[in-house]
Amino acid sequence: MANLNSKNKNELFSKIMEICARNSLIITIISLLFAISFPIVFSSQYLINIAINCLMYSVLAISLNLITGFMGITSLGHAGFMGVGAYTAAILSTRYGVNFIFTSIAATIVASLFGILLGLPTLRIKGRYLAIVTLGFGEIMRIIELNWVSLTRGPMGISGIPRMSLFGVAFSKPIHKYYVILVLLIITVYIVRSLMNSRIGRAFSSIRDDEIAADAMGINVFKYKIIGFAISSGLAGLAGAYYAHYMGFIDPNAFTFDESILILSMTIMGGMASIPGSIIGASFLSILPEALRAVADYRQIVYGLLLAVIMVFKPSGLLGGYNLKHIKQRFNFEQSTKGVDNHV
Amino acid sequence: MPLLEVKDLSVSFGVIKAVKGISFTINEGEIVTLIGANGAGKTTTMNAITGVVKSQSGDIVFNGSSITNSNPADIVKKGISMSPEGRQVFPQMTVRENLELGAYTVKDKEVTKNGIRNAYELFPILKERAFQQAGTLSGGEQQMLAVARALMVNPKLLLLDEPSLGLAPLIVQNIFNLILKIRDMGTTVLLVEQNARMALSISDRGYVLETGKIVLDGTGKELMNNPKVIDAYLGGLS
Amino acid sequence: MSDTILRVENVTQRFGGLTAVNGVSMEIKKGEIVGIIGPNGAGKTTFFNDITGVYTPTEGKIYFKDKDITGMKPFEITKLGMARTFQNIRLFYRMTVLENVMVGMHSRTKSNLIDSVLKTSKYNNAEIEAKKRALEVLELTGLADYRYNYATSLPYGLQRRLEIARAMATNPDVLLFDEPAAGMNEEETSDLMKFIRDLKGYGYTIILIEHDMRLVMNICERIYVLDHGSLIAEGIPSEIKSNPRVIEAYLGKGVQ
Amino acid sequence: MLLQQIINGLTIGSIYALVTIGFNMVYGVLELTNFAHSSFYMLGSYITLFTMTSLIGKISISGFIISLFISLFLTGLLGALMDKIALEPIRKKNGEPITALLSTVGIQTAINNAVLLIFGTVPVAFPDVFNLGKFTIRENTIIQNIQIGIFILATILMIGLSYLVYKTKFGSAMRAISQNPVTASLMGINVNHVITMTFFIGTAVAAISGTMVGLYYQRVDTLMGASVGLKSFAAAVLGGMGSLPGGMLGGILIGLLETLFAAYVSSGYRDIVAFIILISVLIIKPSGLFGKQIINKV
Amino acid sequence: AKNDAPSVESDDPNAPIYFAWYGPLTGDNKQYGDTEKVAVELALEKINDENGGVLGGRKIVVDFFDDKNDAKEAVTIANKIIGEEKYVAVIGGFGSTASMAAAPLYEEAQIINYSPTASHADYSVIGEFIFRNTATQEIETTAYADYVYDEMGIRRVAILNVNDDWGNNIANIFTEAFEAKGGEIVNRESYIPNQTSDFTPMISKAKQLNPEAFFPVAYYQDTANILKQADGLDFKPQMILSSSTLKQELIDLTGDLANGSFLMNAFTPDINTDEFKEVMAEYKARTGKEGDAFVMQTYDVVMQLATAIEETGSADPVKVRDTLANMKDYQSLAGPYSMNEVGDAVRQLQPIKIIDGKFVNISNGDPSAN
Ligand SMILES: Nc1ncnc2c1ncn2[C@@H]1O[C@H](COP(=O)(O)OP(=O)(O)OP(=O)(O)O)[C@@H](O)[C@H]1O
Ligand SMILES: Nc1ncnc2c1ncn2[C@@H]1O[C@H](COP(=O)(O)OP(=O)(O)OP(=O)(O)O)[C@@H](O)[C@H]1O
Ligand SMILES: [Mg+2]
Ligand SMILES: [Mg+2]
Repeated sequence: MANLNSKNKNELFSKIMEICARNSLIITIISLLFAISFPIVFSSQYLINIAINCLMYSVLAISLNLITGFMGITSLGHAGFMGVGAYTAAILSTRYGVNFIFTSIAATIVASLFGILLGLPTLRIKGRYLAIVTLGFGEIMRIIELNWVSLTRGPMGISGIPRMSLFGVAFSKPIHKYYVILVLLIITVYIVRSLMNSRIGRAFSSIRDDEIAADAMGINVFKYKIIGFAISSGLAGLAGAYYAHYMGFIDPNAFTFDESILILSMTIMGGMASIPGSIIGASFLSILPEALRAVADYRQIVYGLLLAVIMVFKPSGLLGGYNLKHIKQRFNFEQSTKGVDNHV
Repeated sequence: MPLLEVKDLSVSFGVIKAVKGISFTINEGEIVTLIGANGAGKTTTMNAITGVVKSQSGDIVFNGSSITNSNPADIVKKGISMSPEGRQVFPQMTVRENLELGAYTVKDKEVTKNGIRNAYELFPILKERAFQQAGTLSGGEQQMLAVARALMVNPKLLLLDEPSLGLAPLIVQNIFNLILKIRDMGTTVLLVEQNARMALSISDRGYVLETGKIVLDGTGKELMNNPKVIDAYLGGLS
Repeated sequence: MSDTILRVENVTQRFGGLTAVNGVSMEIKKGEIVGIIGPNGAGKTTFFNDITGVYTPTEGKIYFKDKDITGMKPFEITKLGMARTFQNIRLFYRMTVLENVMVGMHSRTKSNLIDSVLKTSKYNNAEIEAKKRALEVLELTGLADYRYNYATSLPYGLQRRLEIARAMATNPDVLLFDEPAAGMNEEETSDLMKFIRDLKGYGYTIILIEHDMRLVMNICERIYVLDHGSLIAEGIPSEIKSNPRVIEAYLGKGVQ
Repeated sequence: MLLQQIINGLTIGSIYALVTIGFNMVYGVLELTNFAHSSFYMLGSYITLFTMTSLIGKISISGFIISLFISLFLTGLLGALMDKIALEPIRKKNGEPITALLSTVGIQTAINNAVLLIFGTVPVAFPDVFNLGKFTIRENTIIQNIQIGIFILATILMIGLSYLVYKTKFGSAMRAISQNPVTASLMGINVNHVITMTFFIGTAVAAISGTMVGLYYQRVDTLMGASVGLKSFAAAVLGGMGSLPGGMLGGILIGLLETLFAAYVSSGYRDIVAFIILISVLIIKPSGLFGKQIINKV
Repeated sequence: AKNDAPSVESDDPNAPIYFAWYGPLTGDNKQYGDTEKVAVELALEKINDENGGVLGGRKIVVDFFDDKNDAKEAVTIANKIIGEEKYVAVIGGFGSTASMAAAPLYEEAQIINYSPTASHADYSVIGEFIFRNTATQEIETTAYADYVYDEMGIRRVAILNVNDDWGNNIANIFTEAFEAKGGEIVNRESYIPNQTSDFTPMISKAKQLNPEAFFPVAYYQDTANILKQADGLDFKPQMILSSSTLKQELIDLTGDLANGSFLMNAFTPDINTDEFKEVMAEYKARTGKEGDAFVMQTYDVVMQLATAIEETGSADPVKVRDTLANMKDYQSLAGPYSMNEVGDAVRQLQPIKIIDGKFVNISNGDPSAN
């Protein structure tokens, strides 16, 4: 009976997904309007701050999803790339007075170079073996940040990172910072979406499903893995740059293995290969610790158990397994063939 | 009482209804064949019997007791074994280990030993490859391994899903001879075959599946001479 | 010279102590349909793997369109115009049928990273073109109605067909089919035979491995027979059918 | 000093090996990264200690041994419970393998924080019940007998589990499941039962490891899992996933090299050694030192 | 909602005055947060129940916020605290990463941020509203170097420091000061916090160089490990421990091994003020543990804030800040201290030795030395 029940629920969920897929444009517009008006409607600094975390982690989760969800490479060291970006931005802005616009571009480039550098020798390694290589990368980065004092100030961290500013106007209020990260998120979503709708995206997905077959289809698997890695780590670096300017202080403790796992958790929870999923996953796990303040001492326990429970109820992630594009295509196709049937 | 009775079985995958309320029986000592085009639901039916896929409705009774939606392991222990579609060998294990797993349910080491000896006799190439990882075997070798593995336990009911797939003509003949031989030794066989001509020629009875429904049934001979079957499944020529 | 499209010289493939392919040479002419048969484990698939770059032969040379392709990567060889299907089906299972074929289209379209992000006309044209051609291929292979289904949800027989469609999408000159009729009934095999003949009509060169002798003997112009890695016979179907070594090693007495 | 440093390295290496063994069994055999493993390792250590000091109240060798057995049983049970509650439903619903990983992350967080709440946040002294002492070889080189004990225990566990995995029917069932669970069930293997048992054994071994390490450092604390978790993860991969002797060797190698590195090159960068070796080895041999090349027959 | 909340500048003579506290109440550093929380509560009881509040009867209320010692949470909380617009002062945070990230927000919002523990070198210079109550590393460590060189007569020291801002800074300052006096640092090694349990390579290396003293700049948990492992390696020089190890837990973990170790701290168990004894007794009654510097400093922070409000005659944070910054000879639990120009409470350090499992003030001579 229980079985039947959950099946009904699943069907309901599929229905909802179908409706979402069919109205994806409207939903996108509504979400966008919501995002834009959020800080105006909810003027509380606290809420805006939480929203900023949601958006920032969305960028990170999407960038990780690009390689983990779309290409099938599990990365346990994504915070490492975020750290590279954050340090690039922090060093450039505190020592050379570079503006956020340029530090963020530099952070993106440097982080993607690190991605390429890591990828070149290691991307031939497969599966779980590669996952631990990324873990190792994250740890190595953190330990270098901790020990290379002349560059990073080591455990002292870098403080006094200037605020973001644009054409001389400093973005000091949370609301300003909110709009900056919103723009970055929109850029990220746009880039990843465009990629996935192109031959490059199809190459990524084919690599995830079957490398050998992809190779036989004329796809230079190694090259595309490097491309994927570069873009993913670059976007993480971008988020890192934002983090640095937003927090004003960074030290190696901000880019630990736990942070990598947090980002991965967001990606998995949202659902592999789903951009809206990543946003939902990131927002959910950013809000959850705040929402759980009520249970005080039990906060972390409840948090952990909730992770497990959600996975048990939705084992492919919140939006995993639902490719809105496919659902829409199939729906339109069914409609069109139905139409033909009626005419005949 | 039939050995296996499938009553009004339906299986679906999401919105796709793969099997739509089919009923058939297999009596002890029979060879029964299911034929049908790609996608007719043959594999799905087999998988429902062994519990690998869950049925939406209907009942499957084996040897007097219902096995509907039981755990595959429990079903297998009741005396059903299957050589699945697509070989499904354990790629990182050796040929020998694969065969040993075929006899997982029996405690008696002798049975395993005998089974392996028989398997090597039936398919000498497996003996040559005994310590090779099964994943590196050629397609046909894997197919032989899958069939041999299903035979390790002397099941009451043997399900063979396209056992001749990818086998050289010589070996295909062996396989069909083998099916007759094991039937004579007391095992009941449910066979799915694309090589319908051969399959029907050794079968006592057969069922024709079309898009999830049984559309025809009869003895092997009857079906082989049925013009519809000839047209649709036997390449038009007889 | 130029009507030879593929030349294989003395290819040997060893795995540890096992010689899976042993000094095989062959020459394939443009537009031919050539069959490769032999007992299970004879080395046919391994031979395909050598030609398509999945393995690098232990010894020997392979020339494709007069170019030495020995040791090249599969994707490079595919780009040169050779495509294959796999004996153990290897589809992109989380992609739709249409997308599977569009992946095959990969090296025929050229839009790059920047194009895709900026949605340039180059990108748009490439996408439209890829989709159009993919649909053509699907029509041709009878899979058009399944275009938006996931590849895994197809029954076994149609998955084989999708493998063929995907290979065709790479715009090859030579197609290698590894047991294309496996899992098809006689009726479906007849369709396939017709389809392969049509392909020849479009100018493709086809090399196929098959155990279905009806198919092999009916459509192949020449046949190579492998046994224990070595070539034991070569000739037109009627010669092969009556070759005692082939009967002994492979066909058995049952086939006339 | 070199000899002393080698002994230091072998000791920490054996500790990595000890933790890796149980982890590697689950990780290598079931292909599941169990992030909660190091939590069970810590939990096992706490349970032994508290059983000995509070429940039995007998700080002696016999009290210790009884507590150890209680702990490995309880911890194993909790491991099995985790599988039943947090992982089996995911398998049943055919979730992606990576979601199981997230589930173990959740369990890890929950266990770590529950231990903080229940047992407190302050490290607790673990009585040295064996009091094995130490001896000096060469003028200045000291070996503690418990270090030898840890090494022997790691070896015994490694051999024992290797036997289980490679030589018993249960072991072949485990391996079959990792390669193809559906077909494994067609062989009559009760898949969920075997996996749950595997977790039981794996986490019970974690409890033994944790207890031994607690005994060695004469304390338990909530961070003890974190300090060895990543390294033993690296050790498992270095040795080759699923290869239990490989995992042990990987652990010892990492311990030895990082100790020598800390002693002769730089203590600050010590913790990158494990990963540098790991990455270098994988670049040359992508399946680790003893891992089987995963064949991908085409 | 904002208007309903009692405002900072409320004229209502009975409206409570709000402080916020933030720090780890969950996660790996929970123990410190728990300790501080009890200390805050003890101080509140003193202020509200015994003294009858401040400014003629207004109660002080402290709201507790858990940040898990995580920087992002600390910032989120800071925004929440600031957004409420009712808090006069914020007590916290615990670790450097969290404190450093949150402090600029309080500075900008002009709310007093007084940390009992944050010791990051750059912390109190973040701004005018940022204070701390822990001895500054500079002063403390120079005192160490002086005492070790002058009073103990030690010339050769090996250092093993935790690689965080605190450990690194102390090691640097000590090296500089000790070498300036003519001493020699024979070896200096570091380790990464929270993931190191094996110190044998560094200890063996130090032992090899045969220093007169070994100075592990580490928190008590790691110090306990280091003492044990040093003993296992038969390395028995004079041990110099960091000020933060003055905790009963260290003795519990190491037993006899800590005996003879030297350290310095503003807190010593023999402090003789009544209030000190009272607070420590009450702390012990509630938690079953001996009080330590964390209790003392947190208690002092709350009391000093209350005193500042009382002295200012107003709960306006800007005005209170001025009073606080200029406080001289504030009567703390351990006696008087003054605030320096950047906002650090400058406490007097005492030399301490562990004798028979007790922390003993040896400023009036070392009873164990005969
Ligand atoms: N996992 C699945 N998900 C979705 N649909 C499926 C799945 N498996 C089978 N189907 C669908 O169920 C139907 C029956 O498939 P089945 O594999 O039973 O056919 P079959 O008769 O064995 O075909 P073949 O001869 O090709 O093996 C087909 O329409 C197929 O698309
Ligand atoms: N990677 C490998 N390692 C070891 N042996 C291998 C490997 N690949 C193939 N072989 C062996 O080489 C032989 C040839 O295999 P191949 O797959 O080429 O045979 P085939 O002719 O295609 O047979 P079939 O008709 O059964 O598909 C087989 O005996 C197989 O066991
Ligand atoms: Mg089938
Ligand atoms: Mg083959």
